[in-house]
Amino acid sequence: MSEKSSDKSTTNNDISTATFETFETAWCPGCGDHIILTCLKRALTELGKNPHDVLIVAGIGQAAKTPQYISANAFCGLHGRALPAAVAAKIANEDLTVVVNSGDGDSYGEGGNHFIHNIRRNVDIAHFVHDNQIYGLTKGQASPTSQTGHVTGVQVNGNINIPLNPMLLALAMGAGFVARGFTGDPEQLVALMKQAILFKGYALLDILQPCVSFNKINTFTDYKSRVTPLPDNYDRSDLNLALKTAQIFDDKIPTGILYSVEKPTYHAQQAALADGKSLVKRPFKLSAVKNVMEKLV
Amino acid sequence: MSEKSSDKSTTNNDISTATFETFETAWCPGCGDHIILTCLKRALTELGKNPHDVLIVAGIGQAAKTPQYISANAFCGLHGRALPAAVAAKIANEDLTVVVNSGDGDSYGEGGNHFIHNIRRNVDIAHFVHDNQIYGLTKGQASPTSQTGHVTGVQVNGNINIPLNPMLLALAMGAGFVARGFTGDPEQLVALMKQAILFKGYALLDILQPCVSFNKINTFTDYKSRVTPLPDNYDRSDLNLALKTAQIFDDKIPTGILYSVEKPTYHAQQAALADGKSLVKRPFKLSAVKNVMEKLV
Amino acid sequence: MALNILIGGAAGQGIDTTAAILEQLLKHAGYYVYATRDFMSRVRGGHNFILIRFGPDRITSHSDRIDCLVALNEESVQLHASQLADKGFILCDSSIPTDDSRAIHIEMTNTAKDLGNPRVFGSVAIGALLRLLSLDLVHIAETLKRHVPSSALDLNITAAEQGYDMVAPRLSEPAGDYRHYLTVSGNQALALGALASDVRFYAAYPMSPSTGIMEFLAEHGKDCDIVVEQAEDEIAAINMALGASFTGVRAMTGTSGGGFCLMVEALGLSGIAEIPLVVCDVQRPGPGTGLPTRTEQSDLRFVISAAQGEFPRMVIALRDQQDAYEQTIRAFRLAERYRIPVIILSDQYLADTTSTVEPFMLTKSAAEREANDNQDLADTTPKTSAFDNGYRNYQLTEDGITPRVYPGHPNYFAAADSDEHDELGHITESPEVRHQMMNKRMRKLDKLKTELQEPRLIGSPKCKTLLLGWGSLMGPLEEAIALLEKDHPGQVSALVFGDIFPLPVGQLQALAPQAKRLVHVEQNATGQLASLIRESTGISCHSGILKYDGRQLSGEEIVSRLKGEIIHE
Amino acid sequence: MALNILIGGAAGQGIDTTAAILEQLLKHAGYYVYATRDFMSRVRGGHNFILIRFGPDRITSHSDRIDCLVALNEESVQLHASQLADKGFILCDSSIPTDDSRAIHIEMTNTAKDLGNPRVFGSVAIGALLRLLSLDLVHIAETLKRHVPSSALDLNITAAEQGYDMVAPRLSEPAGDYRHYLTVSGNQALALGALASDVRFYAAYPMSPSTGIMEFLAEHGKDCDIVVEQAEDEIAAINMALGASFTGVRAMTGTSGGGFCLMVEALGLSGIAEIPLVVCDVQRPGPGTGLPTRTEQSDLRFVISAAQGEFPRMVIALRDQQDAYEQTIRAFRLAERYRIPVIILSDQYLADTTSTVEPFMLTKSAAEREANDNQDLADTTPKTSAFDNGYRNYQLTEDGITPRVYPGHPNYFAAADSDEHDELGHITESPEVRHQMMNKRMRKLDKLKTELQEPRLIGSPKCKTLLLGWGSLMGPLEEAIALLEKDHPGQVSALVFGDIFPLPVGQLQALAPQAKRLVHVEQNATGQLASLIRESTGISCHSGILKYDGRQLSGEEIVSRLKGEIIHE
Ligand SMILES: Cc1ncc(C[n+]2csc(CCOP(=O)(O)OP(=O)(O)O)c2C)c(N)n1
Ligand SMILES: Cc1ncc(C[n+]2csc(CCOP(=O)(O)OP(=O)(O)O)c2C)c(N)n1
Ligand code: SF4
Ligand code: SF4
Ligand SMILES: [Mg+2]
Ligand SMILES: [Mg+2]
Repeated sequence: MSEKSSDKSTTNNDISTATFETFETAWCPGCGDHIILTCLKRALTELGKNPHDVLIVAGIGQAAKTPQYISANAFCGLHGRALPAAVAAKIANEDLTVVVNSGDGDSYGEGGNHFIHNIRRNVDIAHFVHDNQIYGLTKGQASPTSQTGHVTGVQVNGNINIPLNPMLLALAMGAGFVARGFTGDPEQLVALMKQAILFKGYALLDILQPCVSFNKINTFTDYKSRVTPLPDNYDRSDLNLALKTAQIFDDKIPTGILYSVEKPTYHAQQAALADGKSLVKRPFKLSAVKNVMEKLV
Repeated sequence: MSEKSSDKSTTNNDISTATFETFETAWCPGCGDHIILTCLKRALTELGKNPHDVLIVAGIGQAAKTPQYISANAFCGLHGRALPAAVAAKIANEDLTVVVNSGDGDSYGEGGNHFIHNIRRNVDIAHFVHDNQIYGLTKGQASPTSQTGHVTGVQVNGNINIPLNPMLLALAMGAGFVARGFTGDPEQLVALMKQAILFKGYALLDILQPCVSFNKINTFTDYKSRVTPLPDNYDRSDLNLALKTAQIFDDKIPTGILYSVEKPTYHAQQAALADGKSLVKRPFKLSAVKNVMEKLV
Repeated sequence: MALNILIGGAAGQGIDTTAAILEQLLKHAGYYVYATRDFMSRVRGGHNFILIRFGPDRITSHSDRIDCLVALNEESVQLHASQLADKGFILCDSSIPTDDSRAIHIEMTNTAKDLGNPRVFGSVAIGALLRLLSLDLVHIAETLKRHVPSSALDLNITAAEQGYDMVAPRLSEPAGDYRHYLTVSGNQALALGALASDVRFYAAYPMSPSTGIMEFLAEHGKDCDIVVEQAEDEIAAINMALGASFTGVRAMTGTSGGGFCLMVEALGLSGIAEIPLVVCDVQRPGPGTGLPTRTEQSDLRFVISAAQGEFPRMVIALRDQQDAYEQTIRAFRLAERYRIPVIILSDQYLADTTSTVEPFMLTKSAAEREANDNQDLADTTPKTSAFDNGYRNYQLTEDGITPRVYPGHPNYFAAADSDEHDELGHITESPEVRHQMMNKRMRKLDKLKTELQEPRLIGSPKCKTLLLGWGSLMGPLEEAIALLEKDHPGQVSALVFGDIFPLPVGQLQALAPQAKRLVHVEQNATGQLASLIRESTGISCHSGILKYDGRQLSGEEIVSRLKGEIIHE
Repeated sequence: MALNILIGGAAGQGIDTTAAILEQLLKHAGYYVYATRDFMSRVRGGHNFILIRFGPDRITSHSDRIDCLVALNEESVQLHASQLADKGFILCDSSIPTDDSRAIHIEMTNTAKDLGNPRVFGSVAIGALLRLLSLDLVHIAETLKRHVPSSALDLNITAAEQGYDMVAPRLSEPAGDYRHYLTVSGNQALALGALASDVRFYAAYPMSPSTGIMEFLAEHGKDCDIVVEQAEDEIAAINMALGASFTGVRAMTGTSGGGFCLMVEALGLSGIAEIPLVVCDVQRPGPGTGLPTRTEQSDLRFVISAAQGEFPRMVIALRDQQDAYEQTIRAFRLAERYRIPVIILSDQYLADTTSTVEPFMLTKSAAEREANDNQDLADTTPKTSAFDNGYRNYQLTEDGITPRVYPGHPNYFAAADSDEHDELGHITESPEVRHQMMNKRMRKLDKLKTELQEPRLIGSPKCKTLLLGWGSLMGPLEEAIALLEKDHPGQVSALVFGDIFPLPVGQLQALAPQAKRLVHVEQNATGQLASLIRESTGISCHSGILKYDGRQLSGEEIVSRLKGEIIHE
């Protein structure tokens, strides 16, 4: 796939997917994470991004190893804590393209509080959740999105928690861009990634990603039979339609952009960022600090 | 109010609001917390609860001082951490009536992750959020529910975060009971508290509570002019209606029960609790442990 | 004497199951078996191995010298052939290219394929290995039954039999009499201790290498009446444990260092609210995510002083599987007796090492409640109000210990408060009450100190060199002392701490003055035990043997480093 | 000499504003002013007070003996009248019933009512107090302007004038020359230090007594180009600070002990990922929620060993407002130079105490970057791939310090990794690389130790009794030594630590042997400095003066406890 996509490159920046290089991964053969990585490289390439201006941020988990496998700036932080680091990096240097790649456990479980509150901040980053409905790296416990009844080594009698619905949750928190993809449809996935990155504001892309080792229920075949792309005439600006669509997760799973409406971003509203220049590039303002001190006389 | 309600007591348990006693509080005169405390005592009294079987759990904040001011079992834990302690107490002793009283910052800010995930557990507790749209105890910074533009000592240019909508969020997480009250309507509030406590499963009651010291925008008068009780014929079982109603928070603020549909509770589904006897009251099963050990030979 | 098998392969090749079956077969043959695991933090690929030592006598350490290398892939041969002892051999599939003369190539893969299930190749290896070790196939069926799905049982037995016929006996080792002992890992022994203590609630968030505790308890949750709850994060886990404990059940949480970080604030809640709590930290190398599946002893100073402010706590380091069981029971007792948090420090080495252990003592007494923990308090003081009815949750007592009641008591209210409070549990700002409450809480340490357990002395008290260690290094130190006995009889001994905070100093202060050299042996970079000893006693070690690459010191490695770095000095 | 005013009242009565106005008026009159706050954790009611000491010379401690008691309610008279010095007086409203002969009743409330605004009663008191202190009203207008809304300015001036006319002069104190000095609290001085260091990002979650730092920075955010972000919790706050710091801006977070607990894991991330970080812990009494608005020095051992695993860090305790400014600047420098977390330990006493301070040195140099922090690295090694292009984020260097680049660099990639990693930042499981990386990180401490600042010695090096203290007790210790000079000249000195981890031991080891008595003076129950000293040097203190009721020791109290408990021994 990476070979093909480099031909597609529409930029004049001399950037190809190869620019983002391929590293040996530690993922299982057949894992959906491989597809996501490939699609990520394609999306960045097709958008003409210079790898040096791209920052991939992750927490800890299988999905969270993504930054290790791509030639770009990389921040592999703590389990559950990708978002705070990512939004702050973007706040400090808005010239970066900031993408978070992390797992469902990382993003919605340990990191749940950051998930809901960073939607509220609406910092212009893209958040790609590799949603395998399981904790992969720790060998198969239920994640927040695991389906009811899923039996694991901890949920020995089946998961009894109401599964977290990332689409509905993001909409309820006021997210401007809410989408779902599937590793079984890489063309759609690349398109979704590009739109999420281009979206001005926080963009959530939840990606159904089969875990071949620990999720024997939500397999590639299972997803394939349920996944239904949203129709072309779907109205992405209708919140109530989105709230209804988001509730569907049974024999049908809608994929595509459920909702997309831009709202004022963090950068547009934060007074200290008003002049539009990246914080990291501004000179020190000695005189302003002097003024502050003089007020204390 | 506490005098009146004791007359109303419908129980034969010899319990009156006075049973729950009155302590000197450290709250500001005029604070909505006083009303909530009074209503809580009335609700418990009218439900005929024996104070010794009631456990009030809180985090830290002004609202979270509630357990200090009522004769009942009290757990004043850490800021943001009321829910985990409360649900575990209920899991261990289902004979207790467990009520969480805490602030909007405590419940939705520091405690946000517990909020979303405990909805998923559906343990049978009532959660009363004293929502003053501000951090009271720390002297007036924006809380997750603070309105856009609210100027405070930290949000010096006005709050720029999208306000958290507790009703919408709880519905998105699958909560079975989602309601809003207001200290300006104590009769309704008592009724809502009683229904929340009686509801089998996790019940959220968000209470608009004016903070006279630090929230000069969302005052009693402001709320009074906006609050609109839901009509009698409102269909509490319609999730899409609830999702629509929950979006309303402007010149009108709907109060009452936005949604109420029982779902299987934690206790009904947790295999170890299947026999219905409180964990804390069960005898030790030496033979079962012996069996476990013998399997390792 | 003992033989040492190394089974090596990639993650996902099933070496864990193969090893578990072998361990059981060896124990059934009467051997003492000690198996350590060296795993990477990945699910497929990479290189993992398990070392299984067995023999007629007790074994307490792994060893890097191996007798049988069972190589499930080529890499295992390359990496481990050099560790082979003189008479050792390599057992591997015929497809693995190696010109090592010690290699015994057999048709594992093809046999399995011919049998119709490629996954039974491990059983072929097991069968062959048994023959090479001069053992029989008597227990093969009952053992395989416990590890493979019943549909695949017959096939696996056939595979083992075919493997058995492929080779001839090579080594033989006298057996012991351990048939009826347990095979138990540190995590399992700890979980068993919790079960024996009548734990009713365990909340945790998955984290290597502690997850095994949660999984073991969950497996038996329904039968033993424990709720095992997977929390949304570690903060929830510990606050849940406190909420449950507050109601009167015994409750516990477990994690590794990174998760423990998130529990720190609630540790203080346990301290000030005086809610009994048992927390287990199964250490792995830090800082940060570090090396998730490897071992280290570097959280000691952290857990001793974790949380703002000051409150009494106890830290017990587990030294082996036996200790894991007994000290967990003791942890529950002491947490309840003193109404304090007790931290159990384990580590990946102990957690994942399975050992042959005499069946644990299991009596009702471990589940019995402490004296201060009762619902039948005498109504001694007059009732002044519904709240102040004579019972005081934080009554100032001479030893600092206040009897507890639980919610639901017909006469009294239970109260817990994280703010400073008076005897009733009400918030106070009084300097006098604050002072008294601090003193009351800290006073508990005075009594606790009287029941500390002194470290275990291995070897003679009249040694020249005294090694100081703690926790899971006990086994390797024991082997080291035994090895040193040969060349240097009576010269080197070891003192190994289990109770580590507060530090019991009696034995140390008695032995230290006459030893010429004090050498601390630790799995960390800064010598945390040594600094704690200096802080507590003023005694300084002369040198240290430190290892912090994620791998445990073996008895042999301790000896060679002692000779290389210390004794020649 | 100095005079001491106590303004007491309930929360919500505006004593904070009244005090702020008075402090400024006194400084404008040339006095040195030192004001400490004693507040309850509530918004209305209860009892709060502020002590304002002023005089012609430097003042470094509060004192409990007062000269003027300004009582805004009856309770203040009851609680504080006994502290009055001989010639002292009580200024209160005529409605307050007291038969204390020292009471000066004036019509505060009624005057304010008559003026049409009951809230100006504080200005009546201010006016009266100025007269009682033999001062004039010259600066009243400009001062009030800074504290009251412009619409109420005239009314307040009139109120002050009327108050002024109600009384006659009673006390008088010579003035100094401090007119052009700053009035600054510990929190403000720290925040100013951060501004001078070119901090660009501050994330925090509100928590007493640290919130003032965030509020001060937020106030000036737009002008000084700092983003101040209120995080959803402390975990977010510190991870945000790390994310921002990673991009190359200077970043900081601040909290108190309870919030610090939640930051512990990310402290380790700073350590292993080598991302510079400044964290401030403004201590308050624990454990748990403890006493939220009061003071203590009980987080020392905690912050020194917080987080799993081992990594280099530095802890600096702030001793006064001057220190708060300078050491914050130094913290940013050292964090960047060594790519480590630097923890600033403050406490409520220092944070909330305002003092007269010489205007701080403010130059461009504090904002300049460290040498290792540059974007123009020579491309020394050959580029082997896009990722390995000669620059290595974690290159093994002799002193352990690796130059940093930021994301956006045209040739290199910036990488941060919480797993153990190789020089490029890629995950590794190699024992050798792990060992090297641990050594590289820990090696930074060797160089760091060479630039530690020795503790400040107050008094003669040839003393009999050497007091050992740290942090905000410096001021009270300074006053204590001055007081002791009178009766015991040259006998008692104090050594006060600012740099506290790693502990600079040179001065201590030089002075300790000749002192007869070593007495540690600390605001905690367990003697944390004493234990750290013993751990680091083997030196034991003979006794200690400890206070842990949430109130700071004054110079006078240190003297009396020294005489009572120690010297008579
Ligand atoms: C504080 C903390 N708690 C727990 C862990 C252990 N841990 C690592 S990854 C992980 C879950 C991974 O699940 P997910 O985020 O869904 O990623 P996946 O592996 O499925 O891609 C956990 C629990 C940790 N590293 N840190
Ligand atoms: C870990 C931690 N962080 C911060 C605080 C400080 N704190 C105490 S209460 C509070 C906010 C209270 O706001 P809310 O929950 O809305 O309650 P209110 O006072 O408004 O009733 C904060 C931030 C704390 N006690 N613990
Ligand atoms: S365990 Fe699952 S998620 Fe992890 S690499 Fe393997 S297949 Fe992918
Ligand atoms: S500060 Fe606000 S919330 Fe707190 S007691 Fe006063 S009015 Fe109530
Ligand atoms: Mg996952
Ligand atoms: Mg609030």
